[in-house]
Amino acid sequence: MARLKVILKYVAALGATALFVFPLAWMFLTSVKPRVDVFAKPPVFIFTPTFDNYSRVLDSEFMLQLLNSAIIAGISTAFSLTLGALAAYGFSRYGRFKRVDNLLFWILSLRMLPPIAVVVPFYILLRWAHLFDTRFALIMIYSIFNISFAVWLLKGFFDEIPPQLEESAMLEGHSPPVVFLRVALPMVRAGLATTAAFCLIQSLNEFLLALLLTDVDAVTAPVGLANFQRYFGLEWGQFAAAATIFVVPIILFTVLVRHHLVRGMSFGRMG
Amino acid sequence: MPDIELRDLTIKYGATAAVSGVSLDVLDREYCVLLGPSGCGKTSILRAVAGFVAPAAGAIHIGGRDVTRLYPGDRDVAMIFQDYALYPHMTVRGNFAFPLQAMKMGRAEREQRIREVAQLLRMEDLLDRYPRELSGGQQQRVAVGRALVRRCPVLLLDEPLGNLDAKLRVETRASLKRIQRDLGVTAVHVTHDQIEALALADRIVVMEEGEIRQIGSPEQVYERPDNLFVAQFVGTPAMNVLPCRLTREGERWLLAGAGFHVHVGSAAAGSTAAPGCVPPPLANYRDRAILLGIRAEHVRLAPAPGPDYFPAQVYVTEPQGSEVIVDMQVGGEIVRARGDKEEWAFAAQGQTEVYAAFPFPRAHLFDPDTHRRVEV
Amino acid sequence: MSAAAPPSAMQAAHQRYRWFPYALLLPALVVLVALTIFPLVFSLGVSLTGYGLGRAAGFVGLANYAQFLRDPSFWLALRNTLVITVFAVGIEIALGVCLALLFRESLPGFRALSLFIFIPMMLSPLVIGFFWKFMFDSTFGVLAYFTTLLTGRTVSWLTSPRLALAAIIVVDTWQWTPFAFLLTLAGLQTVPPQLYEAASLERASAWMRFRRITLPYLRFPLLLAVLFRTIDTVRIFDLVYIMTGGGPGDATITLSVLAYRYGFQFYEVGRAAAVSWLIVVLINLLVMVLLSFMGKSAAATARSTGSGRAR
Amino acid sequence: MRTRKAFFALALGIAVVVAAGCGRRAQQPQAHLRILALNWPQAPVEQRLANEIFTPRTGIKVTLEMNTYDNVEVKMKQVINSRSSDYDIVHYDSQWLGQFVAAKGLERLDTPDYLDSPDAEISFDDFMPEYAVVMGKYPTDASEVFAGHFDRYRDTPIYGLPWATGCQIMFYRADLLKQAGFVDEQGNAKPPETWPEFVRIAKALTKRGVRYGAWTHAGRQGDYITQDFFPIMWANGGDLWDSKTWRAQGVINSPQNVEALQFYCDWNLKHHIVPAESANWGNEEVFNACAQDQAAMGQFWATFGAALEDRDRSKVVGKMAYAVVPGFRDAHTGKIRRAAMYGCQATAITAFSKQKQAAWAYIQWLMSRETQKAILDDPTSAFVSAREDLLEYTKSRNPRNRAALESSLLAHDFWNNPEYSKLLNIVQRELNLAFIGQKTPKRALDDAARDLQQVLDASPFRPKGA
Repeated sequence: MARLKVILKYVAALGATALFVFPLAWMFLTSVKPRVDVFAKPPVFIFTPTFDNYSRVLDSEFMLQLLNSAIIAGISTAFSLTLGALAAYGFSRYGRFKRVDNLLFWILSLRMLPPIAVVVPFYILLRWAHLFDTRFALIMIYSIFNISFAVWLLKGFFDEIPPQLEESAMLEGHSPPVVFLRVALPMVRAGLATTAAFCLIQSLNEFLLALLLTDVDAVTAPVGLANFQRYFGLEWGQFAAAATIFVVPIILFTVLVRHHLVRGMSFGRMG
Repeated sequence: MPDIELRDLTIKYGATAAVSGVSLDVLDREYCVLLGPSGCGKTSILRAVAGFVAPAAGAIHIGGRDVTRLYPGDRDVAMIFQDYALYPHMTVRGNFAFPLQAMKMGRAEREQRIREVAQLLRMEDLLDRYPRELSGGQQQRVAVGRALVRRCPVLLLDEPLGNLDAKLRVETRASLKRIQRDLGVTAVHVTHDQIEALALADRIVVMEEGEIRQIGSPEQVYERPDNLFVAQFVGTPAMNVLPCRLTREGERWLLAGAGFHVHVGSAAAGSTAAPGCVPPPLANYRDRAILLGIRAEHVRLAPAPGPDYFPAQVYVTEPQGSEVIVDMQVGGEIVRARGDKEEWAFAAQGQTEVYAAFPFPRAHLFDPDTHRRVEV
Repeated sequence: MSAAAPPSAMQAAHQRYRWFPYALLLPALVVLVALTIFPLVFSLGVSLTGYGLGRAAGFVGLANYAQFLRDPSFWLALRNTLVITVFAVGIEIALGVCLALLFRESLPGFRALSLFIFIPMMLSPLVIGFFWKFMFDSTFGVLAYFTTLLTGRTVSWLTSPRLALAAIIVVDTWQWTPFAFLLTLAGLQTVPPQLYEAASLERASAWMRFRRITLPYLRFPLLLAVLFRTIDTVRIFDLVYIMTGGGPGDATITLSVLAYRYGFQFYEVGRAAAVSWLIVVLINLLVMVLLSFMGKSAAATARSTGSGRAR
Repeated sequence: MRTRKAFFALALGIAVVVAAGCGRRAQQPQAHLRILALNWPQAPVEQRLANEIFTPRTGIKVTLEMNTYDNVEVKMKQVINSRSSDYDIVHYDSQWLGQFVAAKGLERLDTPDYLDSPDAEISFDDFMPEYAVVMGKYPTDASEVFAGHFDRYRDTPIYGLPWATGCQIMFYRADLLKQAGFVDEQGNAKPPETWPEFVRIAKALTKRGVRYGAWTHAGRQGDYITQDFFPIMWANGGDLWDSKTWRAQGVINSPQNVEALQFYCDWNLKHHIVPAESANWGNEEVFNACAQDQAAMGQFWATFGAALEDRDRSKVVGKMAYAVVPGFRDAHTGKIRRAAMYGCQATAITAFSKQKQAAWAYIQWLMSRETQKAILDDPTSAFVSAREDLLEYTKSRNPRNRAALESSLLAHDFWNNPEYSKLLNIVQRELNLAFIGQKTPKRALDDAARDLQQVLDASPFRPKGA
């Protein structure tokens, strides 16, 4: 009976995983299919794999766009995490006033802005400031969304730290900044990893703003992916190969921080 | 001189006052215990001394220095927290070193200090462990060590034994006291456990509802409680309190309640007071209601009637090692008595009809309105 | 402890470090204000004008907003947006909880499997949109191929008004169930195991165990999932734009697609800004409702876990 | 104290990052033309030729920034709206012209600086007027132009020159038609001459689960369904509006248009000769349907024929044949009336360019006989030149080009006034709904007429006399 239950659980788990993985597997298969087989009907599962698509993508400007994405997402995440952690700590420790609550809501509401609402003014602003098509511009703009997200997520983590730890450190003669850096911050490592993961994912995948606020130098990977739409249609093989190349680092990062990710999301409330 | 002086201290959280107008002097090298039920304001006082809450009014002086508005780190005070507040991301060594780093102490000296503390607490071999790898008792010792490592003249303890099991608590209690005495620090200890308070304190401050109810040595607090609250809060089981009236019966004064009576100056207790003499404060209560308090260990039991003994129905008996606690009904009230198991074997063996007596010299009398002690 | 939570030690007024809270809050606030003040003022201002490509930018007051409130496609977009949000977020949460309950078992291999499930939310919606559109296509798509094999009929996912909306919900669910899954899995770790032991002694049914023990611990992470998923789903754009372009007809048009249409196809910047602000208002309303729930449940969780985290 | 300094250092660091980022973008080297280009197959060829010939000859660097059709439209509007000088040359589709001219985004070319200069190496008359007038001059009335009245626009301002030339032509699988017995006297496959014939053949070619007899792109996105329906509508004698009076009501929902739409929707709803999913199809899906042997014939852009001959992409190499699109036979005259969908893009100088003379030099080079011929010579370009003096050469390149150039005489186009995108959006929505059977053709066209008329009436661009 117990054995049957375990088997059933495996079946359910494998089934669920298959549902989530199948489209990804299909994407990968597409990336190694000969072009003419991509749309074959019935779908082709057995074929001689080709890595032409990968070599073509590796030689293309997509790699530069990938680099742009990495730089933009990386710096924006680091920057947002720094400011976000400071502010989240501030809101957590000093945020017991109604007015501060409103401030916090205002910060959240920045994340609610549809990109369409701000893209035209940003376009005008960036032109005026000669920042159009720079990585710096995208870094700053993504930081709006990332800071807002980081403040909200990290505040939850800081709220969970037992106050005695900080009190103890203060009593021992450490100033509040040291208490923050050496006691509070190390305690929310899981939170920082989680927040970083989500900020990275979001900044790497943003499309509309990147499309409209760049043209050559700062083009990011999602825009590059969209540019695999050629006259005759999407270059599915290269598109899939590029998407695979694009997502692998994110997956690796997630594998690295997976422990933090699960724990992180529980706001440090683990036993 | 690291004496601590609180003057008219008031602490408010929002509109509610947690502490109102408390004044207290803790003497140099004294072990002072703040005792009271939860919510009585004792922790707030400790936190104010540490600098974690700003008092709404009043002042705090430590060693003659006004520290009321000082940053906690500038007060030269150490503290042991109930949950120990160990830094989970640092080893034991790191936990010890962290306070010293704030003192900008040289590396060699720091190591020296850490070694000393580790020796004192017999935990040299635990220095490289993380707190989560330690048992509860070991964690508590780390907390003590971290508080001592800075050699502050003032040590604050917030329920430091609350998370330990009973056996460990007794052991640790003793070592705390020893360390305090050896190092000559002034200690302020907060607890709701009166046994802990009685065991440790040079002086106990009993608090209730943000105010001090009594300050005194453990003996004073136990034997001469100033008021009904202190009387009932200190001691286990809690003091029996029974309403009665003071009447005069011929030559003798009598405290008579439902189902019991006590002769003032009753010889049953071997009193030296002559019959017919009543101290003046008590005399004021003639023919008035008064509250009689008697600790369980002072209640006498006998298998058969005797002078000043009255009948009681045994309800339940709880053997406690060599002693036994007997719950019985006297009049309409439950009275608990504690005595030697052998001596009271009759009660433990199922006899429900017994005879009890409250020896007058052991009785505490309280005003039913003010709950203040009536001196005998 | 008194009824009012005591303030944190950080907050006790210490003259020496009075600058510290400002040092914490100001950098983020200054950066956010500096970055958003112009775009916000501009887009609010422009939403009150007829500004557009080759059009005079006269002040029109609230006419742009009024125009949308009269426009049936706005109401259709609002309805679709809400339908997608309610169903997608609802299914994501339900599925996420089910998966998390399954994967909490520490059977060998489950950890590795759960990592695979996290992957969809890391992909760009652009990639997902293209791939699912391709898979749904009844002529070439592998998904349609299998549905045909199974049902014997051709299912036109993206060209029937109902199914197209469902298809979008399916894809959004596929991408974001992992998010709810992750949060729930994390939330489950916070449930003290002794509670289950106690419950098994009391012979509580599985459902009762879930309702009485597990759910209270999941309320906070789930509300967080709902909060962020709602914010993002109300703004849903890439998926719809790529998969159906709002079609068939306007059957899958959402508020963001409508805003895009006005902003970049008609290039009527004023009207696009007005729709965008209506989206902001809608999200704000939803979030305020959610936060008021969250405030209550956070307090409830604090009480039930009894860890005194009510700071 | 130390930590306090550290915090200020952090603040300073942030300030420095911000300040550094604000530094101006490095100045472009002199004379570097940037072109906002469509990613048509001819664009890479053009880039190559520019690098090989134009830049060495003039020292002017050229970058074609190739974007998808949708993105070019969005970016163009963005550029013109913000009067950006980022791009010197832009490509535009004929329908956008009105919008861009109204926004004063394009440089007028019939001026002494450009075409009217005595030094001009090219002339507007070098190009076939069937293509050049609608895409280059504004304002024009498409119905007059396609009726051949080019002379009426002799003095109309010129904004662009033909960059890409194309028409929807009839693609058909010669092998399948032959197999099914649709042959002429010589035994060659005989493509349908009329639309009813098209349906008849398609029904014969449709094999459940194997292949559809026809295809169509009836998608809601872009202008797909409109592209495929309008030629049928025009061939049936209808029109989409009256360009003189700005009236759509009573025109687009005329009885013959309702009839035409019913005819078109029946492909999907009654005859099932096209996949139901084609209601969400665009060029890509139609191309794949052809290339994967999933559908046998239909209207399509001539350019796509090039890729069908590429074994890497296509399973029907050598099997596809091309003709002009079918029409309807007039009951009285017995003559077949046909209409073809016009699809041409022009190249223009932006009004905000800071290097207009360099841009003009480039356009003259690009439009020259020599360069156009060079592009034609590269088979990957799938190019059809609009130059009159290359007409025979272009036709001789391949049968697609021939069909395209013959179709250009039958071409019709959309509105090109500034309200184009709104008008298109309405028509797309209603046609799409009719195609999937959500609305009857009558109702769809009535609703379209009502909404179109609303837009037209409210338009600030409506001519006074209309």
